[in-house]
Amino acid sequence: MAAATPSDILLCLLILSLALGVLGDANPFRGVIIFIVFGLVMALSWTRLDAPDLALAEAALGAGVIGVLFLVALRKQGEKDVSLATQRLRLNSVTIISGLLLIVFIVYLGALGVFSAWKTPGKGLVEPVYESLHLTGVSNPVTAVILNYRAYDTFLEIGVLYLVMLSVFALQPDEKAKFTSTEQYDRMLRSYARGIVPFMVLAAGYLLWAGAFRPGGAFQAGAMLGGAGILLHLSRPAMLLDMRGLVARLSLVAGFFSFCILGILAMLYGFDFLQWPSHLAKHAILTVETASTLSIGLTLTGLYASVERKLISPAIFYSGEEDNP
Amino acid sequence: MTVALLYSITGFLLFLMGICGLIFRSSLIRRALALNITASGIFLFIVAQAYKGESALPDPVPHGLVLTGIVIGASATALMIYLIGVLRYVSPGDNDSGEEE
Amino acid sequence: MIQIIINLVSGGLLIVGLFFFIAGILALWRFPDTLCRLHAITKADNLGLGFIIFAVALQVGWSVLLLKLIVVYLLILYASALNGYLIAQYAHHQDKSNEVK
Amino acid sequence: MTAHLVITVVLVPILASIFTLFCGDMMRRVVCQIAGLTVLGSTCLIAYQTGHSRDVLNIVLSGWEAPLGIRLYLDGLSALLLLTTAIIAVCITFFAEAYFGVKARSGRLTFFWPLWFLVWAALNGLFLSGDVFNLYVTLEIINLAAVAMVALPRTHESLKAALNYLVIAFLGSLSYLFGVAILYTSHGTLDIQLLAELAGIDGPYILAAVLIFIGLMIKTALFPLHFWLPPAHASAPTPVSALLSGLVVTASAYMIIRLGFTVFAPLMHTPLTLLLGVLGGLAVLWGSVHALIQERVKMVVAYSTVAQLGYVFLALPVVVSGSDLAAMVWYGVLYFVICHACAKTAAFLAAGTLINVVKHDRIAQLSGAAQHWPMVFMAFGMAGVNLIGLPPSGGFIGKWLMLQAMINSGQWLLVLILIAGSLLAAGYIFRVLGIALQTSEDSRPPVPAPLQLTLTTMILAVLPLLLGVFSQLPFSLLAVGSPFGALP
Repeated sequence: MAAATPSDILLCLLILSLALGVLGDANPFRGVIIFIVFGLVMALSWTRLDAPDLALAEAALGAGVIGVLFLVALRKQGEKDVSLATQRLRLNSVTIISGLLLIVFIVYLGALGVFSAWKTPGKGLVEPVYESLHLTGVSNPVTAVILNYRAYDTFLEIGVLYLVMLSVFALQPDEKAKFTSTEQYDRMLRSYARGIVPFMVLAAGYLLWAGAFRPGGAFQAGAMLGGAGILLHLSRPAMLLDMRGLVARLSLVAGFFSFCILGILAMLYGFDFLQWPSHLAKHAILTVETASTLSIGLTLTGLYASVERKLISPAIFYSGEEDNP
Repeated sequence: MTVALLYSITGFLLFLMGICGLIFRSSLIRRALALNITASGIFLFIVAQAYKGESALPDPVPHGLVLTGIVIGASATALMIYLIGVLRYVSPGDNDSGEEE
Repeated sequence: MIQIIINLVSGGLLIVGLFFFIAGILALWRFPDTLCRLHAITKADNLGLGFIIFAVALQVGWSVLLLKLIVVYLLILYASALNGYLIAQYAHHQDKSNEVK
Repeated sequence: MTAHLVITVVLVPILASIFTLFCGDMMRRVVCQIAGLTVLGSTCLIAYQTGHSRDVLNIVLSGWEAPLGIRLYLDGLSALLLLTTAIIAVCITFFAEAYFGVKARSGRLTFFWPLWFLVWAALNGLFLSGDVFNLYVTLEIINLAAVAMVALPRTHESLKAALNYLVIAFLGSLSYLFGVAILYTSHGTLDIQLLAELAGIDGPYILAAVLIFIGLMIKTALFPLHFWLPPAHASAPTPVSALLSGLVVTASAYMIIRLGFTVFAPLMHTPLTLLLGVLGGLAVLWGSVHALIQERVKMVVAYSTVAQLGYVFLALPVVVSGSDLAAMVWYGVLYFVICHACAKTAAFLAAGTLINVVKHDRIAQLSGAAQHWPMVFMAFGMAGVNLIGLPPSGGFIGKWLMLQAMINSGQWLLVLILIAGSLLAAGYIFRVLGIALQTSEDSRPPVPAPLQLTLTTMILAVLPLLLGVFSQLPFSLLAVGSPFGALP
């Protein structure tokens, strides 16, 4: 086993202190900024631990989209909401005490567990994964795991994203979002978006394609597409369709539905559910990945648009109602 | 100390820090952040255990699990942020039956 | 022989790039208000990054990777120009609304 | 063929969820009915085949065998739970149709249907899953959807309850996930059956068990971690409350029993179960006492859930005493959980029907209500009979088995708690009924309760009584693939 180098120790200390910053900083706005940095440093440590797929996903999704959502959530915190932000959830003393006891318990067992787990490293599934890799239709083992060996999990996971969008629909007020005038939105930003969005879509396509043989895949590409969508929304909100419209809805379920259809097809031809015969595996995986990328990208854009509702970003720069956080 | 052990311990500490943050911080946004830190700790632990050294290939199954975990965690966080947003627009009113309208 | 020269030159460029970065960070840390900080960091960072990309490009030689590096640099210049503009707009607006108060 | 049927049970609700997103109102109702009846039919067939062939079934997914791929696992327990879920879910579907009425024909409430079918699919997936990580994913779908549904009324209270629920459910999932990760690290597999073979007591194993059980305890709202449940269950719209108290908690109780008697079977024979038993006992008493002092029917029923779930843990210390008693506990707890699911759904639906006609559910103002809506209170009473654990009901059989096991192992304290819990349950049920049965002077012509509401409530209320009378069939189904063989 490789011994840890000073740079490893430094990275771990950095991660821990950033986490402390996120949780401890008195100013929630700064907490969120540190959280984004924390996500990026986490991505660095994924790379260090030979998990570049995760690094991409974390940077794009964990730090990127979720970070932006956090920022928007804070930005929406106006005068009257300050009280709400510090409002206690119903946590009685019993819970807190039991929580503390729990931590003590976990620390005790954790010390035991981590150390003995380290003494007897598990066998893992490295060998079987690589042995059958040539049958999976892709050469990136992580893609093989999530879209072939354990495709059922990923199918349900796409279901989770679909579910979040459904929840947002179910809680949105019925009237359609109104956009007063496009003049409010920054022209610079718009021309920037015009230039950069094609690049982002191109990069998403590349990530999707590359997922078969190197780090990348549907989730990373979807997050990139989501970023492009958010940028479009920022620069020209009127352009964005109402996500509840037919076309948007169709695209939202595309990933989930394509899994269903291919799974049923596989069963009709006498295979197991979600089994890809090895000569068709590449095409099947590419199909569900493309559909999922579209769905993920649109879901993320939709989430952003619904969290941001009413306050469309650059406009607030000039509105004067917002306080500096 | 091996790389795997170092990062496992870091992951474990993150997990504990997240839990503490959850207990001692009451603001909703802060709770969401704390949950994310907790999740990151667990993911770091898993990936560290999958790491098999400089020359060996890492175990891709845990990577797949963590990828799933990241996406699910992000979904839950997004839902939470959205609910916080909705909560801001709805002021407390007496609604005895707890039913719609 | 040529390799040694290339290594030396790219090493020197790296150091110069790092110098500009550090200068930018110092400015971010020490300067009094948003506009000053912005002024310093946009210039210093882009320049520093340019030197570092140049250093890496020397190592890479004529290949597709070089093209990618150039595209990366151009995209970053494009993005940072806009980011600087947006932040400046925001800061300017804040100043104005503070004066009104 | 059964393999296809089993997949159908997961896929049809998912497809229904997607279709209801696109359908107009008429079409949606057709889709709901077709999907509901298809799943009900398939689960009946599955239960019949399982009971008939007396074989457990492993269904390979994606063509990869266990350590690499995911397997579905179908035994008598899964089959029975699928069937129960299907019956309850069909009733809730019809109830919700009438309950939401015109409000759900357009606007945001139409999105209730896709959410609802997704939960149903995830529930079926959870009962079938043979993989600890897959359990996590299905559980997560159930919880996130449940959170969204709790928030559905969009009132301040419901949103706060939903956020509370989300935080706690998220934390529970994370704890569970950590446990799963440790299990994978030390055994290199996620398959429940393989893990059960490999399990041996050591440090990581205990840590994994603690984390997984803490996660599941949070989700089943065991005593000190129960505070999120009553507000969430009571502030949701009634069909959602019924779904939460009837099915969602059943799912996590199922996971505790499933994992407890397979992967963590070695630990179940250690005194660690005593701790769970104590917490369970406290939950029974605490929940019952709180149910007794609530002012709203839905809150009574919600606190009753806390109490009733306590029984799941209460009986566990008996497992230490030997295999025969463990078998009794296993059968008793499962039968209890299944009957509770039906009865609790019925109780919530009765409360919902009441809200639908009276527009409130404050107990103090219900005086005389029973003479206007006798069917509703009859259903509530029948559900109550099961919650108390009185003889003709299935709840009685479950409690009786637990009680026998406790007496045989000489755990008199547990016996006392069980009896006290039952008496308290009688207290809170009869308190509601007592006030409702008073004769009132109010002679206003009452609004009749809609037939569809009363009927579905009635069906679910009768079901636990039937389970009590015809217990032979479900018990023989449960015996298929049971860790203890047939009931001694």
